[in-house]
Amino acid sequence: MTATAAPAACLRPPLPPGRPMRELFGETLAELAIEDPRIVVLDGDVGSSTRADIFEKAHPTRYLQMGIAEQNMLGVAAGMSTLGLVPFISTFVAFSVVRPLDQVRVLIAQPRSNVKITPSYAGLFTGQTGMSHIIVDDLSIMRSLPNMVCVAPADHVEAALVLRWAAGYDGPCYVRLGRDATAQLFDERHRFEFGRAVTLRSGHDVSLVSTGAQTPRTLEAAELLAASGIDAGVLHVATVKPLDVGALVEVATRTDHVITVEEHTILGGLGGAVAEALSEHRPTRVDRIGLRDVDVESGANADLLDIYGLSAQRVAEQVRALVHQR
Amino acid sequence: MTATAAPAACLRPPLPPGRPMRELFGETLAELAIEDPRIVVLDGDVGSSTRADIFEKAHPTRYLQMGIAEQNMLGVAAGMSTLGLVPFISTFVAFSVVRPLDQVRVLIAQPRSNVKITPSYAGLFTGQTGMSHIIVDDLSIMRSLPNMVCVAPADHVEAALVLRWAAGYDGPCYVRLGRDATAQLFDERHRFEFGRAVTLRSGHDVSLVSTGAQTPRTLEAAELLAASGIDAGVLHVATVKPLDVGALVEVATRTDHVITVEEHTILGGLGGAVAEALSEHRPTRVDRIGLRDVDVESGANADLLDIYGLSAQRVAEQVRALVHQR
Amino acid sequence: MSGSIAAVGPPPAVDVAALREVARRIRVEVIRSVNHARAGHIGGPLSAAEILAVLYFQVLRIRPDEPAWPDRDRFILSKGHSAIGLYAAMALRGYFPVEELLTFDAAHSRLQGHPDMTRLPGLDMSTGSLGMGISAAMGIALAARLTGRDIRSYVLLGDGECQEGQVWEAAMAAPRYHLDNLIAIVDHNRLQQYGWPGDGPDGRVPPQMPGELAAKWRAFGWRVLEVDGHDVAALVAVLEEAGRGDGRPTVVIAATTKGKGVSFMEGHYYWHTRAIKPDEYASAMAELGEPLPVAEGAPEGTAR
Amino acid sequence: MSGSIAAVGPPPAVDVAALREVARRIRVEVIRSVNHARAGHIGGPLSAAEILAVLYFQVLRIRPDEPAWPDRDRFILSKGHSAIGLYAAMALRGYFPVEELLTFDAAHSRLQGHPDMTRLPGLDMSTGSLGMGISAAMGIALAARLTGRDIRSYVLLGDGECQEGQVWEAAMAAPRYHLDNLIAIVDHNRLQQYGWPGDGPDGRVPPQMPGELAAKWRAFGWRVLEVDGHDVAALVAVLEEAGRGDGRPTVVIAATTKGKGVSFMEGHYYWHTRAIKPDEYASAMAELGEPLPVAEGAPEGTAR
Ligand SMILES: Cc1ncc(C[n+]2csc(CCOP(=O)(O)OP(=O)(O)O)c2C)c(N)n1
Ligand SMILES: Cc1ncc(C[n+]2csc(CCOP(=O)(O)OP(=O)(O)O)c2C)c(N)n1
Ligand SMILES: [Mg+2]
Ligand SMILES: [Mg+2]
Repeated sequence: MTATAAPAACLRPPLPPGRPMRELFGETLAELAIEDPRIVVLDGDVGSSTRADIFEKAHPTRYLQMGIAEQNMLGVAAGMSTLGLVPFISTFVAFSVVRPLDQVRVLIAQPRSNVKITPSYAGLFTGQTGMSHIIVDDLSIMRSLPNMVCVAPADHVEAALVLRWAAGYDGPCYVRLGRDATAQLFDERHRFEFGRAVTLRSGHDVSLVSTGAQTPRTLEAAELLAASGIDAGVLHVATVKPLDVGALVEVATRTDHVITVEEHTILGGLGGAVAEALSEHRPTRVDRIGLRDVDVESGANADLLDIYGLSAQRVAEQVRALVHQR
Repeated sequence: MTATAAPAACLRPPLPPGRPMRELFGETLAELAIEDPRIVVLDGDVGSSTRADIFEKAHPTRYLQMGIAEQNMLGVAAGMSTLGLVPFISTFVAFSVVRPLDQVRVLIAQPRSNVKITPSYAGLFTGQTGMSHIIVDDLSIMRSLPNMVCVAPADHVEAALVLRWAAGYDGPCYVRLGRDATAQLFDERHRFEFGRAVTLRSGHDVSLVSTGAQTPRTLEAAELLAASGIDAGVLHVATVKPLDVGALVEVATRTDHVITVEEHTILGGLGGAVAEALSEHRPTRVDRIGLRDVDVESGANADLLDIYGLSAQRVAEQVRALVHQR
Repeated sequence: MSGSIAAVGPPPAVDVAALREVARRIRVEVIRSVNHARAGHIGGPLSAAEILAVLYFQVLRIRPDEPAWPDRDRFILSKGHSAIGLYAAMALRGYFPVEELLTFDAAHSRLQGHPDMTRLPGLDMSTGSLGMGISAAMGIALAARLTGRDIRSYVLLGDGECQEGQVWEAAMAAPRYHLDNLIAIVDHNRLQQYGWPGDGPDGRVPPQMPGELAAKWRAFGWRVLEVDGHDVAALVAVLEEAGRGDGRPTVVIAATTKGKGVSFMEGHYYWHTRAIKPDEYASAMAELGEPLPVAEGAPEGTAR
Repeated sequence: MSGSIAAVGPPPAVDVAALREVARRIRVEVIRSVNHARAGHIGGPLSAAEILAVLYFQVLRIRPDEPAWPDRDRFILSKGHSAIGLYAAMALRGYFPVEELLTFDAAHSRLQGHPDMTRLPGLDMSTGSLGMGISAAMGIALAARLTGRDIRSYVLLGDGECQEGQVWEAAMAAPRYHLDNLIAIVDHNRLQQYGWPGDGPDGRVPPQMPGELAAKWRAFGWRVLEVDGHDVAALVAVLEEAGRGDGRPTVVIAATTKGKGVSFMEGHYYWHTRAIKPDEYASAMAELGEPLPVAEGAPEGTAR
């Protein structure tokens, strides 16, 4: 698979405000469940946060409260899947990836159980809850599990498309959703293709490779860079695993300089995956923008983006410095 | 830090049989505890496997059985450390890294609790227990946690040195120990330097970068390669985090081709860390030998090394193919 | 806001009126801080106000001016989402200026959304992921035993939190070591965040029915003491009894009301965490005996 | 070894003698296979022999020739380390040739060290990490309810395994859904792998004292049935009773002896898993009524 050379259909900065991905979680599953009787939602007592409550209203008997017991919840999901049901998990990233990781490994990834791990509260935006709730190594962890695939949609439009895809995909998958509204990147013409990266902007000086809710900010950063004379391409990698190696080699070849940008640690996530792939297939200078292996804290969303260097402004600054360095 | 250009003091193939690292766990802690009253061992009901029973015999009141309840065990360790004790964890990698990962994250890594996560049963050798007990992404996981450092000794000699270092190190650390005897690589003159990679063999055609119990086999592979006219260097990276970037850049510069070899997944572990570092500091062709994101199984140790391509013989074959490819 | 209580410190004998006033002040600071931060949990901190007041002003052997005093009793807020309640109690007790409470949840604040011991002196463990605090508290109690120190280890759990298996791992392990210096308190406020659908208030049912929690802890070998969690005199008595070990760890099950102190918040799951509207803020403060100077409520209100 | 039992399949009525013989054959195959593999657990599989015999030859509604039969009862070995006991029962019941048991633990075998459902048809879940099987079994029971299917979900736990918090998470959640099609069995053999030091046999104490487990499950809202886990007639009776739901999930606490059937293995923690010496192998097989042709024991013995 290779990236569409022609930029994909996406909106151009200034991007309009989007909707919270978590609302699309509740709404999309409620819709899908009308057609698909296999779908159930298991909730770890946070349905009012993940908006599983929207699904509950529509399908009360298929909303299953599991309480504050995530290990059991993931195990119950695995068991249900063996009878042909398709459980979607409703909790935060912290409590679906980290707390029950052994259950995800032994009961879901290894037996290839058809369970959908679809938490919200990904990345830095967790409602000012701080370190205990902010997970920025979920992609590093889930990517290292055999049989697990990882998808991080960029906005609420893509989130809905990814959830539809997940319901049809036969096997375990991890879909990383956000709590708060960020910018809208795609319009209704957007199509999600599993395993396929999309070029949002082609550039010749440097290639920015981005995933999840960071992508809209990365595209905005590219616009800022254009203003200061740097022509930066933007490749959106929604599917972090399996990786679209062809698309990466293509942008690496075009610019000879790749910079990954993610609302995630720079150790083992998108940046790690890109460095691995290019080191093997097309050695290239790869710089990684993201959380630099630091502790995180609570704070307003805008403050966090600024502190950790992930606002469009701060990304542009870092890219500028890296490009001039060379 | 940079690698000693002159090969470090290590034995030369054919390497003599070593001792099981887990025995050194019990013996070394029993010794250290005589001098250091802060040391205690917490056991997850596997002391007869991890050889915490050796420590128990020597210091019965400082051996604390925690039962088959790893989440609680890691939490108890964190609490004990706040009163100045230094708890060492006795269980398998599966049950100290994966099962209690949320506790490791919130109670140990984030508060920088002085707890030593020192499991045995790392890698493929778990006594023919199979998939549920074989963890090959522990380095990917632990490396992505802020404040966590990761050390994988090569043999029983280095394991003892690393455990001594760990007792003195102030903060959380992860030490990856093996169950079964593999070859002995180092003699008593060996010194472990935290954060420092050591050159075991300098070569000019390709640089093999290896860690943990795989390193002796990688060195043996280099000898086999020499026989077939390939001059392969071997760099032993015991400290996977923090990484000795200087040493990596040095070997990359010398050979322009790096091949990582690890008894671990090729996603996000040593190979991932090396690809990240070199992509940033010295773009180089990096191939990764290890578990190729596949399910594992039970079997005799020799069979597993052969199946997953990690015996000296199979590593040599793969390196030969990769070198000739270029 | 007068800092009188913070100033005088803990009364020599039990002064019920003073403890009640501390609990009221805790609630006031909780509402004020959460409203200011426009984020944070409400129902849980309010139900725990008397428990925190009694611990910090009567029971715990602590030195606010020497938070790291080695021989202090330890306290862990296992239900870490009630951090603002703990911060309010600590501020009133003199650990830091009451004014600092307004930095709650903000970037660079020592008062993180969930307790972060690396930032705020006086915190005995970082929490926020439920079910963990009790294990750390057990470790403290065990370490105190091993090192021969007279330290009591207190931990506050939620009743919903008791659904976490880790709580029962600790519950099963602690009696093995006869840790009667370990005292768990369950804030039994009969609500969790969202809960099971059913015919309770707002269509949800309690995490545990009356008596169920006590039966479980007893079956796990703990001494169980039950108390009205809003009666400060009763809390002092039961916690002092709990401090007199009988060879078993003790759990105090405190019957409370989630959202206690603000009529329209009491007993409603949706006040677990929620943005406070300007008018709600005004009436909450009024109910708590701190009517707002018109100046205070408005601007924040309009900012919503 | 005559495959007679496998041939005749389950007797129409309860044939106590036949079930006893199945249990004996399970033990024989366990010892033979573990000795052959030079690896694997022993004590746990031996204590569960009658339980597995009664399940696979009397209680479970299954079709060995159609392992994926959608309406079959499900069985999960939560104490996955006793896999060889399960494999022996399945082989004897006709799921695969008894000879295949000698591939246990070997590379490419369908009979992995711990149950791997992706390899062996008839396994209802992969296990090996303790505490998990009961959650999957609950999911099966819940899914059967939601889809209106008459499927019973059985799960076998160890008494040491009951220290895992996940077991109590499932225990607390299952009664919420009135899953009386969920039947947990605890192999209460009074030993775990290593255990707490104390004044029990070999200086270790049991994971749970008599009565303790029953009290805990009762407090969590389960129907508790107790039985002698080596009495096949009693097991049949209690499991049939368990199958008649009363609105609650049921736990059958089966009093057993770890290592049962081989005198020198009974009640010793160190036979949890251990290499069998040639002479031990010979006497074990003799005690189990299958004295070795001199040929068999020796070579493997010398290979040790
Ligand atoms: C492991 C974990 N799972 C889920 C959450 C999200 N969460 C925060 S508070 C809460 C409800 C807690 O209820 P309870 O323990 O009764 O606390 P209280 O009623 O006192 O607020 C939940 C589910 C969490 N913080 N940690
Ligand atoms: C989560 C987890 N922790 C530890 C182990 C290692 N382990 C395997 S068996 C065992 C003892 C189990 O004791 P019990 O449940 O009583 O089983 P039985 O006595 O029937 O063999 C332990 C600790 C494991 N498999 N999984
Ligand atoms: Mg509550
Ligand atoms: Mg047992």
